[in-house]
Amino acid sequence: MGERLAMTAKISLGLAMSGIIYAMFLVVPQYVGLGEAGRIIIVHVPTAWVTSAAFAVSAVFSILYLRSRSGLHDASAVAAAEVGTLFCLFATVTGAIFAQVVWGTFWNWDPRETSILVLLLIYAAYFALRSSVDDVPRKRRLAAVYNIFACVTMPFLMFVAPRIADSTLHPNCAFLQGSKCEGISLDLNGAKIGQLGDVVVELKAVQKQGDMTSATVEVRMPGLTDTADLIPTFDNAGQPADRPEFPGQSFRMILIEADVPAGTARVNIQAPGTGLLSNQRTLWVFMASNLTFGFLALWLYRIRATILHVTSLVQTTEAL
Amino acid sequence: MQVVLDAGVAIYIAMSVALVVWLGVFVYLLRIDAEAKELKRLVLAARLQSPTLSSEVQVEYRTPSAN
Amino acid sequence: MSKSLLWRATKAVFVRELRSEFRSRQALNAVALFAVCSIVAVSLGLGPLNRSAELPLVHAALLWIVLLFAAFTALARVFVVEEEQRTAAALRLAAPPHAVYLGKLLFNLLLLCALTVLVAVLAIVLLRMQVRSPGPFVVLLVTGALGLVAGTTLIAAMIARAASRGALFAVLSFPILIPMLVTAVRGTALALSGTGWDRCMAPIQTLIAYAVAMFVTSLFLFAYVWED
Amino acid sequence: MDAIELTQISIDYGARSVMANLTVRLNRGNVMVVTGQNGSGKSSLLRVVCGLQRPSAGQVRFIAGDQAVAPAEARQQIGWMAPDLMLYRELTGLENLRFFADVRGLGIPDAELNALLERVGLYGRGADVVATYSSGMTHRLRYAYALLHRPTVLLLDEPSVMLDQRGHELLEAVVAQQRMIGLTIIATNDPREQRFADVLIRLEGSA
Repeated sequence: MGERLAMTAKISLGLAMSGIIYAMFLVVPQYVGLGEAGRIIIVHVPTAWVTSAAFAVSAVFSILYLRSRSGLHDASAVAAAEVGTLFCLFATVTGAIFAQVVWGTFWNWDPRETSILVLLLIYAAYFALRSSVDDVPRKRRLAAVYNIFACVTMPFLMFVAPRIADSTLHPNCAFLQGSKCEGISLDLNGAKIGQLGDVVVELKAVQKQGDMTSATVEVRMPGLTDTADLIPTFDNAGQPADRPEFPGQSFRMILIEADVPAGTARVNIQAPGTGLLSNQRTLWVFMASNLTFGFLALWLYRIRATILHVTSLVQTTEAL
Repeated sequence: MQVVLDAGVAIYIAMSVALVVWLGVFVYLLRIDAEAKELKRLVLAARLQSPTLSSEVQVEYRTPSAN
Repeated sequence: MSKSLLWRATKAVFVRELRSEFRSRQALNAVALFAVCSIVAVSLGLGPLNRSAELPLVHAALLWIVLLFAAFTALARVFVVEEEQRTAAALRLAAPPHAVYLGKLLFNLLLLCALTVLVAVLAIVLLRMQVRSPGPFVVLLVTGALGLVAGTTLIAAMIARAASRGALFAVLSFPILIPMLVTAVRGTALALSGTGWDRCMAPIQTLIAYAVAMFVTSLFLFAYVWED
Repeated sequence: MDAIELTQISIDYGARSVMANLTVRLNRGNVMVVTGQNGSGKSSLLRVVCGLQRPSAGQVRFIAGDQAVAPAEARQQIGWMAPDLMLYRELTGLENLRFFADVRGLGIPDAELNALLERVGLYGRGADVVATYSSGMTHRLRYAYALLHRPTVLLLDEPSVMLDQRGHELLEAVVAQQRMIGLTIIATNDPREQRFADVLIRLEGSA
């Protein structure tokens, strides 16, 4: 009975994923400004979610291991970390492709890009640690300790990363803890220089032209490949008007606030892709995709944990 | 070649490629899953068959007070 | 274990490290040479830098990179030597684990502070680094050193019995230190460019919070690392 | 400490089992001798008893009166020495003893430490750094390390392996005194030392 149920679940998963792939290409409508590349979010975002969940599960099993010293808990922690790393790589690659096509850059040191890179480094270190300790109980113990220790630094990353960049190209800022995403304030009489993503911006002037307010901002692209003066404006109603494009990129600068007498201006990045999920069809496919990728990760994790546990049983005389 | 790169056709081709890749991965996973189950069954059976090691330790109490 | 006993044992571990270091001077010599070499290499390689708005950031990044790699060479020693000279078992049996951790943490902190002073002075002299807000600069260096030591001492204990320790120490420490490093570099750049206390407080607070979090977590986890 | 109970102790290294299901009890005043060829797990057993190694299965219980003693507390009652126990080479013998007394939270006056050095046969050498000691002297210093805190549980691994005839007399004196204050476990293959045994354990060592 259980066997048959498990088989049915697996077949359903196979069909569901095929459905997601079909829907991703042929059901989800094109989003204006993103082209066909916008479809990638149907796999990109769910894999990123699964990554975070897998790492949380791995840390929990590491704590359990330190309490129980059971090989099963260790195998589960490793399996979860491996599945997490696999999905993390997938999310990074799909994200970088999307960013190149839509934003004009593979890598932007966007807060989420930074944190996922650190996550990859942490788990690379986790596996390096495991391979350089021979004694099995010690290997398991040290790996569990490192997993927990690394987990404690994650909140700091979330806290620090938005300060690395005061803005993000990713939509849905609210999911990013501690992030303001309100752009960066520049002051002619104080901090003139700031950073949006990895672009250095320097405020040159703030001026009133008729019923528009404009700011002159010099932008220096990473590696000083390009520098340019951008002049975003906003109108009397307080809405951004002219949105000049960054040199060589496909995202734009907007002016959110400006105070001519004080000499201050607040500017931000605006990237295409915001508001993608407001389409009903896209939203439903996206939800189904989250669910399907979640179950796929669960299945992978179960297989891997079983194999790891059985292998460790052969290598040690540990009790069942 | 022109037909393949045509916008209307390309998306069907991309979808087919993705589907084929997924089906390949899926079949592979099904096989690995079955093999892992079988492996686990074999290992557990082997463990149950081989009795736990008999103690090869001899303990000798020499003075009465020691026991 | 009462508090005074723990403190006494901690002090004993710390003083023992100091005494051994004074007799051999292995750590100090190696680290001081490392710091001098890297600062000289950087100064010669870069030549005179143009004065620009980004100069403080360049200086701050160089300063912390030198400190980071010097720390990688120096801070694992406290545990590696115990394993190499096989004194760890004697210590494990006699000393409470927390005292071992605290004593070695204090020693590492002292070593890193000495190193920081050396690197900062060399950078000022050889790199012509200008410190426009000395107060925040010193506090940022101290809190940064605290974070660096709190984040690496547990890892030093972990790698002491692993293969290829030196490389592993850097590989394991780096991801843990990223939040702290980024904050320290940005904060130090602010202090170098003459920003006052008010805007330097945010990075200082972040560094202190980081150091405290790493310290408390290490205290909880150290017994698991040290147990055999 | 009135007794030690080992229950169902097993020690494995990977898939290799060195010891399976050892159950034994040792009472105050008695000496247990563990013998067996190299690799049979003598040293491992002693390390398990003093808590330097986790057994793969089973447990070690320390009993005072009829109460079990917590492992952390028991650790303060254990003295252990082994040929692979090393003390700090760059410190003097006396500094080593003072350090280990301090980390145990004991305030032992210098006169007492010197008396201990004299007892183990290192009289007058306390001010020399350990790096200058011969292997026999280093071994004598290990006795001092193990006896420093007057342990009620004394674990001696190969106690006379590097010592001369006078070293054997030292061992006899130490064991005789330990019978009065607690219990002793010796791991050795020396027939002279097997005579101390109230309980003798022979480890065959499995392939």
